[in-house]
Amino acid sequence: MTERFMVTQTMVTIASRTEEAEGVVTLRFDWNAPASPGQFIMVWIPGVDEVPMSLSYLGDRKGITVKNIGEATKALTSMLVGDRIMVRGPYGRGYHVPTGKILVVGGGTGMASLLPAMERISATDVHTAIGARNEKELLFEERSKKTSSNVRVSTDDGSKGFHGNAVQLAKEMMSETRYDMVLGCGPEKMLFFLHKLCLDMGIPCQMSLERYMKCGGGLCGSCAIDGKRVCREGPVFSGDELKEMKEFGKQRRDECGGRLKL
Amino acid sequence: MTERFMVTQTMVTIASRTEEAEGVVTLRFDWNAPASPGQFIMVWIPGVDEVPMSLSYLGDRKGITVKNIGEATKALTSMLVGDRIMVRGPYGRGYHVPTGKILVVGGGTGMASLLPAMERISATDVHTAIGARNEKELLFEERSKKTSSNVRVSTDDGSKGFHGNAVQLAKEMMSETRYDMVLGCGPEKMLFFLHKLCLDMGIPCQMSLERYMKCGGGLCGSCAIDGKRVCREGPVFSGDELKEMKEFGKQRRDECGGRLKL
Amino acid sequence: MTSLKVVLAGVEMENPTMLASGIMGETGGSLLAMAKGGAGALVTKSIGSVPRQGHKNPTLVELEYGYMNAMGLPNPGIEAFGDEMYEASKAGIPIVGSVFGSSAEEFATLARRMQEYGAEAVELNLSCPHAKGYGMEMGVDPDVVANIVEEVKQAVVIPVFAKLTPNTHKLIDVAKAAEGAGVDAIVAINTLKAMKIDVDARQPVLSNRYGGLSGPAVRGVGVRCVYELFEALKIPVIGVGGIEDWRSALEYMMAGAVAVQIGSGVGRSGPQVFGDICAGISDYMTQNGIRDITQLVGVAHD
Amino acid sequence: MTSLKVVLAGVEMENPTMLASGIMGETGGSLLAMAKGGAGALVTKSIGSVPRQGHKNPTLVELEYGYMNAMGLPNPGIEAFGDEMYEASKAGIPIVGSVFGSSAEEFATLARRMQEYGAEAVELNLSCPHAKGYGMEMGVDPDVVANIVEEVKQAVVIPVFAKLTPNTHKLIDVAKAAEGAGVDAIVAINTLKAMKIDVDARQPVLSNRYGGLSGPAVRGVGVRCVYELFEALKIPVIGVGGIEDWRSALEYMMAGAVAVQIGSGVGRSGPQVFGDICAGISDYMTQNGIRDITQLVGVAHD
Ligand SMILES: Cc1cc2nc3c(=O)[nH]c(=O)nc-3n(C[C@H](O)[C@H](O)[C@H](O)COP(=O)(O)OP(=O)(O)OC[C@H]3O[C@@H](n4cnc5c(N)ncnc54)[C@H](O)[C@@H]3O)c2cc1C
Ligand SMILES: Cc1cc2nc3c(=O)[nH]c(=O)nc-3n(C[C@H](O)[C@H](O)[C@H](O)COP(=O)(O)OP(=O)(O)OC[C@H]3O[C@@H](n4cnc5c(N)ncnc54)[C@H](O)[C@@H]3O)c2cc1C
Ligand SMILES: Cc1cc2nc3c(=O)[nH]c(=O)nc-3n(C[C@H](O)[C@H](O)[C@H](O)COP(=O)(O)O)c2cc1C
Ligand SMILES: Cc1cc2nc3c(=O)[nH]c(=O)nc-3n(C[C@H](O)[C@H](O)[C@H](O)COP(=O)(O)O)c2cc1C
Ligand code: FES
Ligand code: FES
Repeated sequence: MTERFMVTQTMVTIASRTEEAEGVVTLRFDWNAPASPGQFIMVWIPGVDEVPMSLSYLGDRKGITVKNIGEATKALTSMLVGDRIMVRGPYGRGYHVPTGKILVVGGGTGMASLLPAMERISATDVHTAIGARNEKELLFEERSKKTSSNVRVSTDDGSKGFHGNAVQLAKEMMSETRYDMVLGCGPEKMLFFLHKLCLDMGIPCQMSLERYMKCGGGLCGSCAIDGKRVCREGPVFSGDELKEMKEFGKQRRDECGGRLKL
Repeated sequence: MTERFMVTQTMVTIASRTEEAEGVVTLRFDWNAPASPGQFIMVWIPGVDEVPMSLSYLGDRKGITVKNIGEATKALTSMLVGDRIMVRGPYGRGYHVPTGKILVVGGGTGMASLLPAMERISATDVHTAIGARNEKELLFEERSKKTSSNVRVSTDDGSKGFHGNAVQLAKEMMSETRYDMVLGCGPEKMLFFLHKLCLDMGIPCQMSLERYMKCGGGLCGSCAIDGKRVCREGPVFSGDELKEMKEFGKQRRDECGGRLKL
Repeated sequence: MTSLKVVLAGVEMENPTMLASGIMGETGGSLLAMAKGGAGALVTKSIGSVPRQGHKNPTLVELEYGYMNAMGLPNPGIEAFGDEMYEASKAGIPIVGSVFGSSAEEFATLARRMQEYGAEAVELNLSCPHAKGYGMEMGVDPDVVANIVEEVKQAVVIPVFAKLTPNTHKLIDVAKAAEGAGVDAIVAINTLKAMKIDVDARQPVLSNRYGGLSGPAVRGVGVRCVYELFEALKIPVIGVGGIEDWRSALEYMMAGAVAVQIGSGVGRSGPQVFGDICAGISDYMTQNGIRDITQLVGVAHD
Repeated sequence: MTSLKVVLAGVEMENPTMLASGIMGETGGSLLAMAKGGAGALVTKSIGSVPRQGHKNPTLVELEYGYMNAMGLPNPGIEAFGDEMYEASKAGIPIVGSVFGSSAEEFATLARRMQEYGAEAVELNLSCPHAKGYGMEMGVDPDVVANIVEEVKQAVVIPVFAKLTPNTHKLIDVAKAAEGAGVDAIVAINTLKAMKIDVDARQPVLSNRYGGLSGPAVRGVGVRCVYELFEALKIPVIGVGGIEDWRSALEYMMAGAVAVQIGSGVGRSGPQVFGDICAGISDYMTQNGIRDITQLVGVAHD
């Protein structure tokens, strides 16, 4: 009858805390829920808020990588080993882990959702383009190198690597190598141009989107993009699916369900 | 958490009807619920009543063997092929199917619950004593012969076989053969004396009891005997368990829970 | 050939399954997706006069046998909702505009706007158990409900449905008051007022503390309410609460529902739940020699 | 060392788990078996003035997430019940006599008999949803409830508990009326009025048509009621509804229950459910450095 397992809030204890970059912290915790790359969880900090977070580590010791941008993420990035959070999930449809020559493009905390996918890809050649505003905000360069034969970095201010954005870097890499698939996660404007690029070059792609999420469980519709639930049919969509979306790259919704220009 | 599967009313269609003896009819129907020998089901005849019935056939084409003694059993014994009944279950703890030399003692419709146990016993020697008031009410003699090397019959009026009751017959058989286990099902007075006999002879036994059942599902307590639920901890109890029961053979309960002398 | 067509207070539907209010009903795109899933009609999220964020997260608890939610009636407001109605209308099936307000006048104004937007009926949410000053707080008082219904009936020409709460022993009194005031159909049930406490966090999970229970857990309560309403009323009843397969849909229809709404079932089984239910009902009808689904409405009454 | 002891309106219990009324509470032997399972106290089946068969079968529907029952208050009558009380008293733990009646006088007479039989408290069933003329029909009216409580309080010296129905929006009004009339504790909740229709039989399954929903399905409603009662009352609250493990027991206690009752859990998990719950609570307390269970009562309130 039901299409998936029931998920309920579970308490987990922070087992490790790593500062990945300025304002970005990875929290690891033991939790043996089955999960696949690209899935996310709802993280409840009692008394504060509950927010969606991609799983940046799978396996029994899972992890999330949080960028401090507001109240909930501030609380999370301030957590110490031994602190407790409540999680539910994992939710959503993640990456269809591809084979062949792969280009992974991550902007901001986007790498958090991409790394588990990279680490599941076996016997293929993976290249990676990581975008950041500046060197200090650069994320997961070292971890990427473990699964990627070619890791390149772009910064908006040129403080490290390629001077420009991740899509420009990806374009350069795509002109050098013929990839079978591009995986992307990051700000939607970046994904929008990356998707365009992949369409132009005729390369299949998958992108992970973000929308305001209330229930996280496929019920309320607050995360809808063109009638698709980002929390259920997404967060990862194929290039073909994205092509059909009028709202992709153009519009999101506020907490009331009102339309916002991107 | 829960100690068993949830069971809910299911509609089944009568696939065959056999008159076994005067006023006793076997109804077979296709129903693939897992069941073990000695378990019973609750049979609902919409608009009439819901009553407990032992399964006289296991496997995918199950069966019940009903003796017409009142409203519900009259409706059941009048059913024809194609008619529908609602069943739920199977419920209860049946026979612990034994090995060795076994004596099976059935009185009245008691054989209905015993036959599936006999048919599960492999590579052992089974003897059977069937008691009936008279020849016309004699049940399952032929079917017993398929699994039993020695089938004997008693009738109260001497119209067939041993003249006397099933316990007297059993006593005779037990004096001839040393059994490892006695299985019994029938009127409680018969079981009471059979149990006594087994105790006296030092032979382990199992007996299937009947009590007024409302819920059938281990909840209401209407079927309680000395605090044990006949529908859950029973209907089959071991000789040792029966020994501890003050009410066995002495007292049952009416629909109100009031005490009745047996 | 079996026919699943029903006419609900004048609203013609290809089949008796409707999307329940509050589930995937906030955007035009979502409503279209539900139509694609096979729904016979769509009820929008309950819309108020102004934009509303609803309660803070957590707003949902998932249970084995349903959900507990305290969304708090988030909605973009009636003004902005016109765009969504316009998009949803492309589905080509009836759209029912659900509205909530704190006075009869507010309900009437909202209903008129929904009519302007092309809604084929309006549903009055008199039953939300977790938004202060709205819903259930008014929906347990027969006089208040009668007054709201009267005002709304004067304001619109489309049929008016009243959605009632089961969290009262006065369900029948309230429904009769609504019927007396001219309402065209009763929708039952909304969620049961409930709470989940997490024993590790030692506090209620929902930020609003109180929420509404839905899904299979409440099915028996909903069926009972529909059965009682069918006996007490002359107007049609729409059943909702824990429907997620053809059996549970038929259970409601046999209790007396002319149509059924599905909310939690969309979350548990996906948008194709509507089509699946219709296929199952069709099979049942074929096997039982029933041509017209309306023959089954209320058959569980002697 | 952790202590699970609680004192409930003067009744001392080794642990806070109690057998709920109507489950294995009709015979002395059954009550003893529940004591052996580890219960801290036992509530009897609700007993009336005369023997009563209850409704005809079917009286039970099993659900994945609970039960629906319409037993119809079968009981051997107060006269015959003396023998059962005598036997049950051998358990050495408090026995609470549950009674139902159709007038304040009847309740008072029954309560006095229970006191004579050695009950350490009496529980008034003001909440059965499926027996005509009893229970819930009276239990939604604050005046009626206050009147019954007053009469009973005059008739007995043992503590008096009032068991209330959640099938009303007036729960708090009724509870306050009972408190005002001197009741010693409130028990919540009884079952939710519900119905199951079988689509093959095309009729309600329960012979009484209406029944009461219990088990995990109703847990959220029960927790909410206890939470509300804890905020509104000064007297202790006893929680019941869908408890079947230590987590659900603690959920009720954190909501404000001083003790909990278990009904459906006995059917779903067996009589050892009491002992299992106590063991789980003890572990939780040890892990969280809590010595005395009463420290956890009501902690979910800010
Ligand atoms: C599927 C998914 C995966 C995500 N993965 C990560 C991740 O791995 N690492 C990471 O740092 N961030 C991730 N985010 C974003 C993260 O959820 C927001 O940064 C966080 O919710 C901000 O909350 P706040 O209270 O700190 O900020 P606020 O000040 O409350 O809000 C700032 C902005 O954050 C966003 N936001 C707030 N609440 C929500 C919500 N409930 N749902 C979605 N967005 C919200 C909104 O855009 C809002 O304007 C993910 C979001 C989604 C939808
Ligand atoms: C575990 C168990 C297994 C049984 N197996 C069989 C079987 O295989 N074949 C068979 O013919 N009979 C069996 N019975 C007995 C059968 O349930 C009764 O004969 C039947 O309920 C009588 O119903 P009635 O309406 O025809 O008679 P009624 O006139 O209603 O009652 C006659 C007598 O039947 C008994 N009875 C009635 N209702 C119930 C009930 N709900 N629970 C228990 N006893 C009841 C009572 O002793 C009553 O006095 C079994 C009973 C139990 C408890
Ligand atoms: C997440 C969620 C949001 C809801 N929002 C509304 C709403 O805005 N208006 C309304 O009338 N009912 C609302 N409801 C109630 C449903 O429409 C429905 O009455 C209830 O959930 C029972 O049906 P179900 O079991 O099919 O979900 C909501 C229910 C859920 C689960
Ligand atoms: C079979 C059954 C019989 C019941 N009989 C009574 C009763 O006689 N008196 C009473 O006050 N409550 C009765 N109840 C209600 C329970 O005591 C309890 O309030 C309710 O079932 C919720 O708890 P649970 O989910 O643990 O079962 C009965 C419940 C069931 C399931
Ligand atoms: S957040 Fe995706 S449907 Fe609710
Ligand atoms: S019939 Fe055995 S407990 Fe109800």
